[in-house]
Amino acid sequence: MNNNPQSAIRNPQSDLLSVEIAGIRFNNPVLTASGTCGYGLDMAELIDLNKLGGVCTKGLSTRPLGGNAPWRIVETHGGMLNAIGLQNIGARAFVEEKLPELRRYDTRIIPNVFGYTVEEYIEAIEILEDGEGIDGYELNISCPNVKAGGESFANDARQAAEVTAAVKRAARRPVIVKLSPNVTDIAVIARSVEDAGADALSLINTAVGMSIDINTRRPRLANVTGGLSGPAIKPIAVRCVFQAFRAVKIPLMGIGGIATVEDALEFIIAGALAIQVGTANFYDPSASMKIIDGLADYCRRNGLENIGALVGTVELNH
Amino acid sequence: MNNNPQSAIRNPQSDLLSVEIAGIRFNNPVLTASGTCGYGLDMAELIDLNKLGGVCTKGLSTRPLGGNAPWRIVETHGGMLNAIGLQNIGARAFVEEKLPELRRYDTRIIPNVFGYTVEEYIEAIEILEDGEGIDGYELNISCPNVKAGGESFANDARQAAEVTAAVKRAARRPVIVKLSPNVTDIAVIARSVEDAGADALSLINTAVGMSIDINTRRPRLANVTGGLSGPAIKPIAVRCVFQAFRAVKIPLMGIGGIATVEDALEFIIAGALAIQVGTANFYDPSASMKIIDGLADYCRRNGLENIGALVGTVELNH
Amino acid sequence: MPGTIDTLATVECNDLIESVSTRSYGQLRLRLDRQIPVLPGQFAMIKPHGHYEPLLRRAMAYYRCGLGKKSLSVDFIYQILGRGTQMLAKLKAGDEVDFLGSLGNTFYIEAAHRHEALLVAGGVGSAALFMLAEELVRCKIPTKLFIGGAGRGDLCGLGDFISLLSSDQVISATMDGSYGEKGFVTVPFEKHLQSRRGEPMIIYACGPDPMLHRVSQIADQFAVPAQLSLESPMACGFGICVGCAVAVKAESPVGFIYKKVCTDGPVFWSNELHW
Amino acid sequence: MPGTIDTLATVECNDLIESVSTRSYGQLRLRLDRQIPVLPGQFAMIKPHGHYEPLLRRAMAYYRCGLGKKSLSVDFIYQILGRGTQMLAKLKAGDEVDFLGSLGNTFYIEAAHRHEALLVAGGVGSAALFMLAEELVRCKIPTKLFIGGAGRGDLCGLGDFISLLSSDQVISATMDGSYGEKGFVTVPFEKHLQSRRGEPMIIYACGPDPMLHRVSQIADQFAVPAQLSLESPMACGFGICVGCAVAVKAESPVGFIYKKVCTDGPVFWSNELHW
Ligand SMILES: Cc1cc2nc3c(=O)[nH]c(=O)nc-3n(C[C@H](O)[C@H](O)[C@H](O)COP(=O)(O)OP(=O)(O)OC[C@H]3O[C@@H](n4cnc5c(N)ncnc54)[C@H](O)[C@@H]3O)c2cc1C
Ligand SMILES: Cc1cc2nc3c(=O)[nH]c(=O)nc-3n(C[C@H](O)[C@H](O)[C@H](O)COP(=O)(O)OP(=O)(O)OC[C@H]3O[C@@H](n4cnc5c(N)ncnc54)[C@H](O)[C@@H]3O)c2cc1C
Ligand SMILES: Cc1cc2nc3c(=O)[nH]c(=O)nc-3n(C[C@H](O)[C@H](O)[C@H](O)COP(=O)(O)O)c2cc1C
Ligand SMILES: Cc1cc2nc3c(=O)[nH]c(=O)nc-3n(C[C@H](O)[C@H](O)[C@H](O)COP(=O)(O)O)c2cc1C
Ligand code: FES
Ligand code: FES
Repeated sequence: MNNNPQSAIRNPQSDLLSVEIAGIRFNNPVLTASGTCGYGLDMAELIDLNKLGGVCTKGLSTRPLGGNAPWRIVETHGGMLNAIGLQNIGARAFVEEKLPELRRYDTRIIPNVFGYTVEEYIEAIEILEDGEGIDGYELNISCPNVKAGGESFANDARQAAEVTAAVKRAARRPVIVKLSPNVTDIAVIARSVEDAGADALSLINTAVGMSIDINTRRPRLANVTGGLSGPAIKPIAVRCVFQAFRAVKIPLMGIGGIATVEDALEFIIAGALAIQVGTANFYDPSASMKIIDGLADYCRRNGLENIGALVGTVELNH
Repeated sequence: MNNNPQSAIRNPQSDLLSVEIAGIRFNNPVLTASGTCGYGLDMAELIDLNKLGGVCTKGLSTRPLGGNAPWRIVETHGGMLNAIGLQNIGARAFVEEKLPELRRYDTRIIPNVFGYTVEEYIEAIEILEDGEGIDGYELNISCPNVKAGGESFANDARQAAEVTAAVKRAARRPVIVKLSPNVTDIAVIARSVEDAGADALSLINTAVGMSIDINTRRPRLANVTGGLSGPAIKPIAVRCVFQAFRAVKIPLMGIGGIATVEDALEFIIAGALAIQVGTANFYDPSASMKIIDGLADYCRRNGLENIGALVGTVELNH
Repeated sequence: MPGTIDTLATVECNDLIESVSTRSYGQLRLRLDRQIPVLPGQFAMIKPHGHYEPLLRRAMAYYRCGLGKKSLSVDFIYQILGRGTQMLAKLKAGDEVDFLGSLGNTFYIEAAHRHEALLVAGGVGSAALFMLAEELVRCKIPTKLFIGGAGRGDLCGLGDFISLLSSDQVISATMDGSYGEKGFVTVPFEKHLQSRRGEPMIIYACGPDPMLHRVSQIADQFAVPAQLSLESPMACGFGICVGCAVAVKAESPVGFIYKKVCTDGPVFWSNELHW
Repeated sequence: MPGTIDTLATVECNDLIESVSTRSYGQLRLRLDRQIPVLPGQFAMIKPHGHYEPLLRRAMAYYRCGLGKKSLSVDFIYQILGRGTQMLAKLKAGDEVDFLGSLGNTFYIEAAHRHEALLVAGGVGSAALFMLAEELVRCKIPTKLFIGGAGRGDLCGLGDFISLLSSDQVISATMDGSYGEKGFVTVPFEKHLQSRRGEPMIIYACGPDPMLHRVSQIADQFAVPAQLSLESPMACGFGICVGCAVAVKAESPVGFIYKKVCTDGPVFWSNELHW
């Protein structure tokens, strides 16, 4: 595997696979999802970062965070629960320590950003604005809004819009807002965030779940509840992408249980212009590479000039 | 297996396992979930109905319903999507054709009831009130409320309360209200339904999902979206039971991906006084029988006089 | 379904069928330590024991069965497609399999007396017809098989059918022309009906939906009764999920009602079906 | 982790260890057709290839390794507990395994020069210490093993350790008294430290958390340095999920920070850890 950033050759598949989202040009529509690839560099030994469409970093906050006590993860049937607690090195350290190395690769860099107040989001964005080589931001709005009673920003259309609008005012770069599936109607949240100026949406974040150790009668996660990810949630994620595609005009990134090219195609047909590989990175580190090759094959076999032609082509009339 | 209803011998495990919910005495806390055991009788060849705590029937409506076009089911990782479309023989036919046979078994009979308006719920209940041997009702409120714009009763605290209160006025027998996980805050709905007079809650119904055939680019389900069930949703269901247990005082029935005694114990520790076996009936028809034996073993091994002592005993302080 | 059991069966052998086809097939023999009725057209729901994924058992038509002293062996032919059949392909002799059977109704063989029986098989659908063919031969009913597939390697069970019926009673067709006539099996089948027009015949068919649809049209056209063995996605196989719905003509506002392929079928009269 | 590869390995053998214990163990040998560094204390993430469930690979400490011409064989000892190890137990010679390795750091062996090395193993934790013992012997460092378990059958690798170290350097303890001393292995271990108080010693331990905690206290008490090999639930094993956190003393408002067992460990100095 060619891991030398300098020798990055422009990917010959990029005409078939290149997509533009929120003004960002991706060599291909396959990214690694936030929290499942560290700061990108951590995957460089196992995959060719130059081949990857983009990297969404682990969620970054203004200041470094220590994260939750262990246990932080539990495997479940077809998925896993995590309660990492948003441990991260902080936006400043990312810019100073990780970015210079990461930007030597030919891949788009999308820091994932979060805060517990609107101000914290803005502060983190402001730090990142200094970073060279960043292509856009992904806002993780699934955090409790501590000022508004601790309910998640993502669960309330008004709060989701508020943080989106504030970040849009502060950010030079495109802003992708990441939605949570833990809501009664994802279309309502999607529209509200679009109206507030989001350049694109990514969905879905994890579904809230819980696991109890029947021997100790304690929650398996120190944090009690955690986020469910992996193939188990794929049908929920496909449905969310499908509903959001019908609700908004801005482009979508599909996330949730994607592990194979077939999974990726399903999301694209449902309405996603790009996809992110999350939990699959853990059990099949080269999943993203295989998906990229598979998508190019698919385009060739089906005579598509660009994968974009497939987006949202699900046919409903039987 | 002894399938002769007449020869039903009182289960020696019933002191360990008998539970009372909403005034209904169950020989044990294991029921088969609505839509996953037909009208109960359909399982009689494979399991001993006399041993089962209770049977929740396929959802019954005032008039018979034909259901959705095929395909109606799709397997997913760790689960399945269904869009049966609430096909059923109607409340009247249930009372006349199924109930006389079913009530010969020593098991509690809980018809699951639904409608597209509050009036339809009432009408179905009124028909069932004539049926002898019915122990209580389970209200499936995950149906679109056609009068109120087609949003599901279960997704709105006010509408969920309205249908609950109306049915409570109409029904002589106890009413268990079945909640949907497709909401932002299940505690809010649970409290609202409790306040409206529900005798117990059962949760969860399926999570809305979708699957697309990438070859035809059509949804695999004729109905486009469907309900996700099976082990994949277990962590979501455990979380919902845990949250509802903290929100209300009425007893809970836990449902969602239960296939083994360990699963059942997890729900009981989270707060469920009874559990329902759903999708597992399809791939392991004797799952409910094994769970009943396993729960009795557990009580004996741990010196519990009754399984009720375990309900909601999850310990949170680490 | 009286007599249905849920038990563990043991793999006696599981051979991947060497073929020139781009598709892959396997033939699986299971041993049950009990004897249960096994009728032509019936099926079982099977899954490798102790595996967590895929969750659901797969419906497989009985291909053949053999009685031991106190045991029973049943054969299946499966096409390796998705997760379920990939897992079946990994089974080795001695492995255990979750077995639920026998399920479903059976072909109506009485109707074939004093008729010529025409069997139409597409792809792995032939698996559901072999026991039927054996029974027809036993009843001394003249029997012809029309068997089609993508290529030579997709004519499942061809050798067994030829041994049973003799080669002049087996008419083959392949899409690539690698064996028999080139094209759809329904073409030689239709020609045969044409040439025997008016003689007493009965049709039994199993295969992909489009083939069954065409068989049904031809049967209509020549006014020959036809029994079709259907497939449909199944979660349970024994009547409790109502997932396997098929539209059957009935007096109802829409002109049909849904029946269950697993318990009302899998065998239906073609003129019952609301296509 | 430079040199980490994600590849398919082939099962050479997989033997369920016959034992009198109520627990079950297996010993698995995988063949890789490449050679990679394999250091004492390191581990690999493995999973039967082509199986959909469980999803995540399982971390397994290298027990032993052998170099072929161009190949490498690695042995693991696993205790059959949940879904992952149940699946490992089904592997047969010739099956393929997803293999990600080598992962993690290694024991600091240099520190043992001119010391007596005391190895403390609990249950299947002994698997992580055998290559270390081999290396210590190679470096001619006097090495003693304290090995404990529920019963005789839970002293994993006992025979191999005895052959390597000689039986008088292996001190056993079992909870049921079926072999060696009755009780916790930390009791004879503590006695030994007491009797050699002041002499240069170093401790290497692997086992269940309570055992490691006790070893750590004893090491503190006698001011002997100790390296502990930790376990923690792992999703990835190579540093990207941050699931495997362990609290390590540091200047921070809470007095510790979280490090990753998979890449910062699995071997830690006991006095680094914030228990
Ligand atoms: C009565 C009956 C008898 C059958 N007999 C045979 C047989 O003898 N040999 C054989 O190879 N196959 C047979 N099948 C089909 C078989 O049950 C599986 O559907 C098929 O093998 C695909 O399963 P899979 O696990 O490989 O694919 P997957 O893609 O993993 O299947 C996913 C799910 O969809 C269902 N499914 C997928 N395609 C179909 C389809 N076309 N029709 C119905 N369900 C589908 C599967 O059962 C499963 O639940 C029969 C089906 C029925 C209903
Ligand atoms: C560095 C390292 C080396 C290891 N070496 C060995 C070894 O040589 N032999 C051996 O038998 N086991 C070893 N383990 C433990 C092994 O990885 C599994 O955790 C254990 O076998 C249980 O897995 P299971 O599939 O049987 O159980 P399951 O119940 O199916 O496991 C469920 C999940 O929890 C995790 N898990 C469960 N219990 C533990 C635990 N006590 N500690 C950490 N994670 C847990 C599993 O990895 C899995 O993700 C090691 C673990 C680590 C971190
Ligand atoms: C261990 C772990 C950590 C995660 N951390 C973050 C995070 O920091 N920010 C974020 O927006 N999403 C985070 N996610 C969510 C993923 O980015 C993704 O949305 C989710 O896991 C669903 O995709 P998957 O099923 O492919 O994993 C995390 C997920 C996992 C499993
Ligand atoms: C095929 C199928 C049909 C169902 N029909 C109904 C129904 O009619 N009424 C209802 O309240 N729930 C229905 N359910 C939901 C189940 O009762 C149960 O709440 C859900 O499947 C989650 O449990 P499980 O994961 O154990 O299946 C149905 C589920 C399935 C899979
Ligand atoms: S497969 Fe379940 S009813 Fe037919
Ligand atoms: S196991 Fe994933 S970071 Fe350690």
